[in-house]
Amino acid sequence: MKQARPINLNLFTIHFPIPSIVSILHRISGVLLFLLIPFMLWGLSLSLTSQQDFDALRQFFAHSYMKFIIWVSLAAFIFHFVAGIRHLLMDIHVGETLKGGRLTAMITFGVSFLLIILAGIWLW
Amino acid sequence: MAVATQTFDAIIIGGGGAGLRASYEMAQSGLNVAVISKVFPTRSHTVSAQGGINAALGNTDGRDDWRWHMYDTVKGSDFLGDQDAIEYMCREAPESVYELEHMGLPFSRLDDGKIYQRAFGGQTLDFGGELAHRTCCAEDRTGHAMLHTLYQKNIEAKTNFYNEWFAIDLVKTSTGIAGVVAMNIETGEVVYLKARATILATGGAGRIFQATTNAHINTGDGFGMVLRAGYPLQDMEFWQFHPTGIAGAGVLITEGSRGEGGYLINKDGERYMERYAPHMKDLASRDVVARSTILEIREGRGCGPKGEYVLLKLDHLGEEVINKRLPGIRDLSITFAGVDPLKDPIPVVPTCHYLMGGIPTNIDGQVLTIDKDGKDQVIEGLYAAGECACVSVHGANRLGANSLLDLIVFGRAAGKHFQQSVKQGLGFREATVEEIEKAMGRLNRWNNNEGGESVETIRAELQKIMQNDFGVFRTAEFMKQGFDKLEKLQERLQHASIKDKSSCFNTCRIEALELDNLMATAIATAYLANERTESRGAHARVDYPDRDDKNWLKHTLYFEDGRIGFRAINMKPKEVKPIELVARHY
Amino acid sequence: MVNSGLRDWLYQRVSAIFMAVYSLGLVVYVLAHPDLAYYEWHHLFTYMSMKVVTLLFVFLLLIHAWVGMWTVITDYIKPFVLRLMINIVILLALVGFFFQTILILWGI
Amino acid sequence: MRFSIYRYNPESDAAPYMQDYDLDVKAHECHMVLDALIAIKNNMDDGLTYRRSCREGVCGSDGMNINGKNRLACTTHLSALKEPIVIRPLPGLPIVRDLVVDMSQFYKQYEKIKPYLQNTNPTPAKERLQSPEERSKLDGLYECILCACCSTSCPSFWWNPDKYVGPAGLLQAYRFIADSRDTESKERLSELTDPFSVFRCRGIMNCVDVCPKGLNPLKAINHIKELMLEEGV
Repeated sequence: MKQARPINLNLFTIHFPIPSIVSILHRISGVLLFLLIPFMLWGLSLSLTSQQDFDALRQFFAHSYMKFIIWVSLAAFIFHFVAGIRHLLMDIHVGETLKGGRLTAMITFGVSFLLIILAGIWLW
Repeated sequence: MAVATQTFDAIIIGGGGAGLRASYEMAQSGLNVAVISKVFPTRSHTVSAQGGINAALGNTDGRDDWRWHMYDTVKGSDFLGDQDAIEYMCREAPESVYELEHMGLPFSRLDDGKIYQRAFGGQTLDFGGELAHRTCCAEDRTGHAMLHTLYQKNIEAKTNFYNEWFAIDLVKTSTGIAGVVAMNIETGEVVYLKARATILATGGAGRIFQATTNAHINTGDGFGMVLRAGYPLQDMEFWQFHPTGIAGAGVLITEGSRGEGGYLINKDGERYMERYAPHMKDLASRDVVARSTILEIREGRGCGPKGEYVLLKLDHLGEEVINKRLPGIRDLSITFAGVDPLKDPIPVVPTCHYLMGGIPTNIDGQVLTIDKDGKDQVIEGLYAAGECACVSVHGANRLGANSLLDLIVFGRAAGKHFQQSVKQGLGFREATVEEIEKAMGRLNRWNNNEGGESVETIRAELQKIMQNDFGVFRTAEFMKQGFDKLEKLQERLQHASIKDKSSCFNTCRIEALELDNLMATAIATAYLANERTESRGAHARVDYPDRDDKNWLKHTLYFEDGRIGFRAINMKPKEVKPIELVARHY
Repeated sequence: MVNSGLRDWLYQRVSAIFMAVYSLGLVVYVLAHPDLAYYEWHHLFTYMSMKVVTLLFVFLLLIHAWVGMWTVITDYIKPFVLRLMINIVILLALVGFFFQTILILWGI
Repeated sequence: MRFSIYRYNPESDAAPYMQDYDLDVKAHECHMVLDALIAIKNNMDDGLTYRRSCREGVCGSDGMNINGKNRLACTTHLSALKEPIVIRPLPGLPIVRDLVVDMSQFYKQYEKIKPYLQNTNPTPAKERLQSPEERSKLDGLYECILCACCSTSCPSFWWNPDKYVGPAGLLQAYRFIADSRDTESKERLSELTDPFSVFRCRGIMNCVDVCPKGLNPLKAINHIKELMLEEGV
């Protein structure tokens, strides 16, 4: 009569504090960046091949929907970058306490948000 | 019906301090031992002990002597303690504490690296001289630190653990105890655990009272088992009320808080213990402080809107002492009283805390009964240690921080004695099918009863009777009433039933089985409290206010069939001169 | 496939620091050249030092990505064969990226 | 007050479900969540199953997920919670019945780190000396009550309960590494260098957020990593 025991792991019923949200976004942005590697290499290749290819690339990037995609990619990069710095700081015992961790998590969000907006302004 | 059998050299019932100290002693020497515990071992009530463990190390004072410790303990016991046992405990204390230190217990330290020792109630130098600092501690979490350390060492020693197993009853043969019938709470499976010896380490039974510092699990399971096996309990009238349980919550505030310099005040802000115990003041022994506090409240000097409690003042100790020595009670106070002791005093009230009596044993932990002529008789294959045992080292009143010591010293002693016995050929006893089935009797009753009153109804009533009629101050009139009510309740219990009869983790059934044990403990208490017509230690009778050494310098015994017996007090320590009877003043 | 958590952890950090510095440098360069022309951009990559540093960047990126992806995959993909296949694909892709980078940089 | 409680009895239920109870908490003098659970069991539904022992926050029996956060029922004030109070078992561990989870995986990880003092030097006649400074390194570590609130709030433990030691186990690992009386620190460290035992910690601090004793496993884990680096580099 031994049936498999259920497990309570409905993520929607569990409260996640800010530092854990930073962490999961760090992970998601990381995977996204991995998936972008081929495009990055493609762009790099094209930009260095010839004047024509370089211009074609510029043209291509000038489309507004492409700008949006680039902006999202930049956002992923920025967030991954800032949250990564938070990680490195934590390794040297900065922001290890509950209060400290929450604070650095909020700073991470704040700084990333600002930089992502700036990146948008720069793009457009 | 055949019951599955599993065999071990020894079965320890209870995974608290005494049980784990005993199992460690045995497992370390290569014996095949099993601890069965109704909770995961670190959930046992030892975990709640705060203040510390006494041992005459002399680390803080620079001098101490186990004989002084012995003197304090005998006096604290109001001379009901057995002096040979107290001598043994106090003499073994330093080594037992050093052993714990070697096992890894994180004791608080002095600047020279030795174990820190604090002052505690009733502890003196030079046979009643100045206050002694004898209590070794790990901040105010000594029991927690001790229990975890012991559990950890048992992991290392590869003790077998039957966690969340409930002992139903001892299996009794014509020649002694052959083991125990126990139930796996998770599956409801019942197994006969057979052993050369069974060691009871089931702790106290504070849950017979409404207001208690005890955990929900302290239901006197060992007492019920021993009584049902036809053996006696001893000195069950002696229940200690701790002076400082948080009012309303029952949560303990350690005596260590007074050892560090805290004191009690009434509604006028008066430090009233100066009146009751001019020498030791707030560090008089617990029965004295508890009684004085009840008197203050009764005479209208209690605090709060209803004048129901007194206040424990700690703020003058300063942030450093409180955070360094008493961080745990600060947390408890904030959580359960809504008071930060750094700023405000804590509302406290005397609360049932500890049973001095229990299963009579000798110094080796072997359980005793008396024969027809009243002579001590060892029960083969049965040991007891810890709060459930009555060696008796606490007599009529236990000194603070002697409880953890009792666990360690006698858990170890039982383990050592058992090892010796195995070497000398202690064998297994063969139980018949009937004998095993007898031990399952009450489980069958609960499984079959239908339509009776609920466990909660009877338990609540039991606790109310004990609280009202067998509290700090007792009189024949109230106790008689209480006793009659208890007898009727006991009859009703036979017909009580549980609705939930499932097998998987049925806590309802466990609470029912525990209720049998609570009832047995309460009845034993009621019998013996009625019997003893004197006031001694924690047993304070309004109608017999004085100690009566002529008639009552003896242990009382209670058997399940209502028989009462007596045992002489041991006044013959082996190495030192007996401590003479004196009136107790602090 | 990976047996020292300490080494991975260290690689992750060291690569992160290098990549952070490199990308910051690149960002500063791009910001400093608002209308970046092909010849400037192309010229930048003709320096051997730039080629080496960029190749190193990509190499560390691949290590960083490998450790990260391996962690993610082992967290969420429980069937062994599937996990092994995905890991092999990722590893092959990363190695491929590395050689592609060499071709790009030394093709200039 | 309304309570919504996770129910599952393998003998009668095909799947877990949530059951609502309306309890008059004033009439039953309930202050803490545990008081309410006891009142429900005693007066409304004797089949409701949970663990409890000390009811003062030191035994660690009654860890459960209350309004989305892991905490001890006995030290969680009802007054601090939003209604309805949703009570679920600790996440990520198999459910035995109702709020009772099978903790064996959690205990296994604890045992894995050899949670006992090891000292190969001859045993002295008295105590091993330890200065107050050395002793203070154990503060914030030895107080753990093994309630599992931390480990069962940790996604890394959810995904790898068999390989990742988890915050509770690692806190204890460091408790012995940091003890001046333990002679096996190097051994202990070298047994943890695989990619899972310690390094699954992503520093998300859910453990610190939920610990009912206010302990900080993350800090301990970072210390372990640092010591490994010192040993290994």
